[in-house]
Amino acid sequence: MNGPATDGRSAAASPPAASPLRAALLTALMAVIAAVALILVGLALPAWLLFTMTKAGAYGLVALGIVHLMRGGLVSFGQGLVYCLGAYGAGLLASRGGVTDIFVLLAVGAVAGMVISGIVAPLIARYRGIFFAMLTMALSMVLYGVLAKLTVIGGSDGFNVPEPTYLGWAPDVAQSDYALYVVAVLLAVTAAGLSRLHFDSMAGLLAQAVRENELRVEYLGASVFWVTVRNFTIAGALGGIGGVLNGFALGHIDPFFSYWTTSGEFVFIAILAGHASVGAVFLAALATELVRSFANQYFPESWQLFLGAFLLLVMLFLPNGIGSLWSRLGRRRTLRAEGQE
Amino acid sequence: MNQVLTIVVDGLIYASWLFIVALGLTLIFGVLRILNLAHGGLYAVGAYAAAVFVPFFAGLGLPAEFSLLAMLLSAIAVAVIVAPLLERGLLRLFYGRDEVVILLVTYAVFLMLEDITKLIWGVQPYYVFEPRTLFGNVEIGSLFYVGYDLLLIVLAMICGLGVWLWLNRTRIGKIVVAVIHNPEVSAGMGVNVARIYMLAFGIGIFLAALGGAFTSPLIAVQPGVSVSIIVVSFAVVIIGGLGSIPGAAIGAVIVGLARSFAVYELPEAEIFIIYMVMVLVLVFRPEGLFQRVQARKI
Amino acid sequence: ADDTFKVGIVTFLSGQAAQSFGVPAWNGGKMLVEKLNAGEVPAPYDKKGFGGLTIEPVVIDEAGGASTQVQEFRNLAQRENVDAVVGYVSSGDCLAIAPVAEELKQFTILYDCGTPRVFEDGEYEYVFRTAAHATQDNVGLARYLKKKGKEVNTFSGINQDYAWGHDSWNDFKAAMGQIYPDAEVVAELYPAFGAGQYGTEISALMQKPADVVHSSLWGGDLQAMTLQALPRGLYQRSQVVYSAGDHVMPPLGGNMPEGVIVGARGAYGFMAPETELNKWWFDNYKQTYDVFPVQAPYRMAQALLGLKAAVEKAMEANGGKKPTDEELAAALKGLSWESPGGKIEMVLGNGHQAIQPIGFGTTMKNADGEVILGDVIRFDARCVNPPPGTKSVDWINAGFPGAECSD
Amino acid sequence: MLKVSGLHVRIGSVEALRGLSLEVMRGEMVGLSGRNGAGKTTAMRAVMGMVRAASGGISLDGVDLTKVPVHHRAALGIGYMPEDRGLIPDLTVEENILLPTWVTSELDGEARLKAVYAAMPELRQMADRRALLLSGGQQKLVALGRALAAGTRLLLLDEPFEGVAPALAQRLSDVISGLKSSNTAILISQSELTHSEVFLDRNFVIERGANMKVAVEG
Amino acid sequence: MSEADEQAPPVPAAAGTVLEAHGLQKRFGAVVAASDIHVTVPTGARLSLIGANGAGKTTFVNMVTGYLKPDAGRITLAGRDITALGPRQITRLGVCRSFQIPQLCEPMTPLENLLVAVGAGRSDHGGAAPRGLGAFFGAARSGAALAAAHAMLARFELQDYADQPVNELPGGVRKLIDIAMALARRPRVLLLDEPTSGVSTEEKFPLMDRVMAALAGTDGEEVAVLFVEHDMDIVTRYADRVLAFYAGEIIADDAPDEVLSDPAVQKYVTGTARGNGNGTPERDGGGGGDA
Ligand SMILES: Nc1ncnc2c1ncn2[C@@H]1O[C@H](COP(=O)(O)OP(=O)(O)OP(=O)(O)O)[C@@H](O)[C@H]1O
Ligand SMILES: Nc1ncnc2c1ncn2[C@@H]1O[C@H](COP(=O)(O)OP(=O)(O)OP(=O)(O)O)[C@@H](O)[C@H]1O
Ligand SMILES: [Mg+2]
Ligand SMILES: [Mg+2]
Repeated sequence: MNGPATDGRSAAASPPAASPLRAALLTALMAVIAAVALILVGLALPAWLLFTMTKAGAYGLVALGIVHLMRGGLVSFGQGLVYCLGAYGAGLLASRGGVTDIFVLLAVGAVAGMVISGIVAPLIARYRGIFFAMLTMALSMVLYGVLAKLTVIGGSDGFNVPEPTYLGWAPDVAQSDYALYVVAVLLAVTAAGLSRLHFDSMAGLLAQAVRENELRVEYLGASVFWVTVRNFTIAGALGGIGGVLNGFALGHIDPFFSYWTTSGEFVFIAILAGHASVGAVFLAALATELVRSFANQYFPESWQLFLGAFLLLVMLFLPNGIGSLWSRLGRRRTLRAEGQE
Repeated sequence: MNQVLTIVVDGLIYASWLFIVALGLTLIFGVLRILNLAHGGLYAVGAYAAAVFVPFFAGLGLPAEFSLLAMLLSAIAVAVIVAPLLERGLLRLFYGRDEVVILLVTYAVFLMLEDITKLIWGVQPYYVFEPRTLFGNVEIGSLFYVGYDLLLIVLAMICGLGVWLWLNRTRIGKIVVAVIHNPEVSAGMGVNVARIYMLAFGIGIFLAALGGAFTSPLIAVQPGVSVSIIVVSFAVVIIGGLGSIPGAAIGAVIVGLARSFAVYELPEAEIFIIYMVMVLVLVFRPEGLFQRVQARKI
Repeated sequence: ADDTFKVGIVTFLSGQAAQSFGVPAWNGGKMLVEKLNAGEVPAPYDKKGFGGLTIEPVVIDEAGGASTQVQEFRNLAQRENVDAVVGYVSSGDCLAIAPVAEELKQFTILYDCGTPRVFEDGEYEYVFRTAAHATQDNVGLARYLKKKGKEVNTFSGINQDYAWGHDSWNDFKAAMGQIYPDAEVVAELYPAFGAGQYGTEISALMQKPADVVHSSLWGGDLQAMTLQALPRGLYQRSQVVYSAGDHVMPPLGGNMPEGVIVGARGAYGFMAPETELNKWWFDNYKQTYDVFPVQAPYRMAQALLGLKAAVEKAMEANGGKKPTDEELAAALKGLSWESPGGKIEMVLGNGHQAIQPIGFGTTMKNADGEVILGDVIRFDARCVNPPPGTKSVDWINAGFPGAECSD
Repeated sequence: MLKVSGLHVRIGSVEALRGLSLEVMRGEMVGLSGRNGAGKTTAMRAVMGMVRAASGGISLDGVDLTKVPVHHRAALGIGYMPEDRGLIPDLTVEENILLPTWVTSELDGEARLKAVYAAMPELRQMADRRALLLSGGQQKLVALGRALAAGTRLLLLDEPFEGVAPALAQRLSDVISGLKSSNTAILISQSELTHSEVFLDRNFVIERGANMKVAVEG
Repeated sequence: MSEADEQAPPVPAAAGTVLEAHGLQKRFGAVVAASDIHVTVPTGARLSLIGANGAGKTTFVNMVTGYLKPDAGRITLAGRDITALGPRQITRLGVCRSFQIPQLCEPMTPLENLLVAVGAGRSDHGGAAPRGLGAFFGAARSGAALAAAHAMLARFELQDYADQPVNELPGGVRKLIDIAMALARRPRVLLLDEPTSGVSTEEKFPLMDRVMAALAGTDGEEVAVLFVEHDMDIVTRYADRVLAFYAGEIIADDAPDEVLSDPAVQKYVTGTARGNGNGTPERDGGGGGDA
């Protein structure tokens, strides 16, 4: 098997083997461009949209976690669990412990999400399909029930968290929304870039193989169990970060973070986005928020009708999600390029 | 002793309520592989329909006994009107897509139903009193129970047995089984698969609506009644094993008894006892209590 | 525009709270806004609109949780540039909104939510609550029982399993501890919010009968619980008290059991004082919607009237310009005004939290066979609310120091 | 009687059939052979209506089959044995065989069952066993029986010998050639001809979705 | 007909036994799928498993590869007991298999399937799998793994199909990919479950030739191959030993010619003894199937 790399024919049939480093640099470059563009755009955005985009960033991160799971063939209907735990962990540290540095808090959220996922994952990694979805949902509902009972931390009403600081800098009110927005952009872009690289990596390919045929993967000597655990833990970290981000954007954290409808929203965003593109989750999150918000304002008594119809239409006409819009374009382009060869 | 008796009776009444709805859910999943989140919405529509039919029958001057018939008719009406619309008009477009996508489609339907019922019936509550007065009170232990509530247990048993016999002892049931396993080959053998899907979906919807209709005398029919049932009946179906009728029955009884035990002994834990049971069951029986046999793959 | 005053109104238009709170409140608000704009409200509110400015409401559904509500609040404040926000039934939403309103310097009136935590735990400049918090419901209830000479040796509670239910029950237990120190708790039940089925809870309450059964259930839950408990004889075995249950009377009609003690979180409806203003309000509401106003529209009305008073006071001070958020806040702070439910006084929370009189009654049939509230007793605001600077729980547990009751 | 002309079928991005034409006469046994992926299964599925024809015609005694829904084929007397057997594991062997007759009023269950048992007596012995418990080869036998139950005019057998041990293949081949006396037309697809050479009247060879040649067998 | 020696010279017994099954038993309800199966597989053996349908061939393969646990009996790999291990562990020890129905990662391409095969292993097998951060963030289509995947495709002359989704590929090609994936793991024991069933007559021999050639190219002479087969021409051509299964038992175990001339084998398996029996094995408890 250590023969010569490839003969001419196979090289023509598949994209040229880019060096891993070049791919990484390319992705990083795109990420930097996206980040700079978004940060600059942010300066011109009205405050409400800035906030909505920050929220979309947070939701998108959680949904990106679900995309990680989806690529491994699973969907979690209980990402509220990690989202909520991340938010509570960081929120309590901020409101009780006085730690307000956003980066510390985000790290706490990520670790909280990762740890709980790591603990739970071995328990649930052998489940598949609807059972996995429902079991995660049950776990998040247990957390919801427990938090709603803990009156010392606000019970079902939750608690407020202080404004975050940024490496010692405490922005005034006018700047704070923008500062958090920048953090959200940086997180989103970093997460998206790393996810892209991961999806294209051997581990990512293996996860995809797990989705398509677990039996085969086991018969290749790889562990479906560990792939699942790994994906779930990654999703946990992303969920925890999303929880912290949104919790501090809102300034308020409550057990509703762990309610099944919250988790359902994340799944919705992930499905709307599809798993073709890592950037799509953020767009899907933003689109959902905007549709909901405008529907609520113009049709306060029937916004659910609009939101439902919107979701149906997207699922019907973009079966592979919003992300397929541009990845389809991309594929067409490569096909054309190949045709010219 | 007395306490145990009440726990059991209360648990069974609650279980019956859950079972009727969960039965429809598990049937739809079993045949169409759809976990129908809109089920709760249809439960609500069933309750609203009863709120229309029962007074209408009363208005005709029919005796109160006919209100039971009215409730049955309202469930049938919902199934006949809504099931084809939903199954043929919408869900069909998503067949072959991922389970989760269809789950979300039904969630979107659920959202829409919330507003549609509001547009049709407004937000004011409706009541359906007549049926509950029919059977008087029954003394069990030292407590009075309303006869109608006990009737729910009978109704649940009729529904469960009926659907089970239908699937397992009739020819059409066997045809349904064939469609479950292999829709394409069944069609090749002459089975009108679309009709079987609609039939199963229709019966599932009928059961949801029936649950709603027979619950309407116990509640104020108004926005929000759909939410209470969804998650719990999901839990029941998962505990029992998706697609299994005996499973749904046992799941409902377990959940009913656990909840009623919690009310007496652990009121603080009532809110999550159902999820705890679900987690426990799944840890020991990953596919639920009654798992279906899988055709071998290799 | 300079001649309109844009008010964001946030209340439940879908979900469980729509029927009992959100929609009646908005109905009341809609009617009142129309009348105010037309200048048809009796004095001292007869000036058109708010000080001549036409009121332009923007309504938002409160469903979706605090996270959604913060976003919608920002949209109201930053995208719609409303002049004031009046809203929020859910305590969780109030707690989440208050700091955001403060940060955005958006003048905001919380019109309904019950938790005392907003102003006991926080301090705000731009946030006000024009309704009393829920402590008075349960203190008043215990006082009512005493005043009616009820003998209470045992009592039970059935309350929803979330903050509202727990807070209400804890307040009631504490107040009973003061007023009936020897009474014992028999059963404490916490059905889930929206449970729909209460058979088991009712059995539990019946098996260990108590003299008094307390419930802070509301809306569909309370109606279902009532319907299910009625034929099983709970109302014969125990004196049932609904701390905030007046709003289920119109829908339940003849199915509302007699002899239940009912509160409304204020002196509303049957318990409202007989003033010109109340008569006007009650009659107009009834005429428009064919049902008498329950607590939610009353609270919306007192919020809007308070806002009107504040706007007009601020305009008097600034020479008739449309007031800024700061001017509004300064005007409303410590203000008091007449409302259909009696006098509202912003005395707690450093002038940001209202107190108001509260009434209780017992259900009974009137001559026409309709179920109404009789035996009405109203308590002064200072009889059932802590004095400024004291937390409600501490105040109850200390034996209501400084309470001013009329007899 | 079965007439396929210029049939084109696309599956996803693949053009599985490109202009396939063939004809089967009453009572005739016709083979359909070709390499893997040539389009044999697709041709059968197209006749069954399980894949949509992009263009071209399929007719049975003049009835345009492209317009007939899949489930009406049993009533037209078409019996189909899919490549992967497609038995219903939870039903017994007899129920599997009877399935087409339950849903098609044109088929008399008892008479068909009798005919099937007459052709394949060994099916009677396993009548009460659930299909789940049969081995792959036994399942082939049952699938053939089920196709027979509906196929009074035309039988479509997709690779009846695939994965079947030689002894059983022999038996299957005997059963099929025993049908020759009846009026039923039979179309058999196969990637190897070893078992069927003996009884085929004609054999169509297809390659990449189109006809190559028609070989007339002895 | 040439002897199998052409492809793989018989390995002298002294070369040692790589796989051994002792007294394997397996029942499914009333069905006995394996009763007291004994098999010894020498290093480098070319072993064919034949038998009636439902005789227990796949069950045997499933037990050896850990998919099924025998009710009784023991399986050893180079002396080590692997009876209790699962498919993954057994694969890691160098026992790889292909499937009666190809098990591929469906909408992925052959190249991706093989990349997975190459990358799935720990570095002790397969060699080309990237490690550390590279496995997580380095492009999978690069470096040694890509080269190895392409080499494997080339070995089976599958380069033309490299980038087509496998679900759009013809059955024979899918069989090849399935086998290539098993080979990419560099097995010591290779089990092929009906590699040629459903493959057209003219392609059967080329397919087997490629498999054998792929083994011959490496240190593959050492690899023991067991293949389940219904086509006796393939059996006689490629096997140096044949095991005939019937009703869960091995009724013959010898050189191909010997086995194929055994009357029992002719009666139950190859059907060359015509006229008696109907080919469907009568098994114990055949009547009561319902569980
Ligand atoms: N589900 C599918 N998706 C995509 N392509 C398909 C599908 N099914 C078949 N094809 C393609 O259509 C063509 C014809 O396939 P078909 O199954 O009809 O061949 P066949 O002659 O029956 O082959 P075999 O002998 O392997 O059964 C092949 O190129 C195949 O890859
Ligand atoms: N998972 C299972 N559940 C129930 N029965 C099984 C299972 N696996 C195998 N069997 C039964 O065990 C017997 C042997 O099956 P096996 O698949 O090993 O046969 P085989 O020799 O591979 O046959 P074929 O040549 O048809 O593939 C058959 O009767 C089969 O029905
Ligand atoms: Mg084929
Ligand atoms: Mg086999």
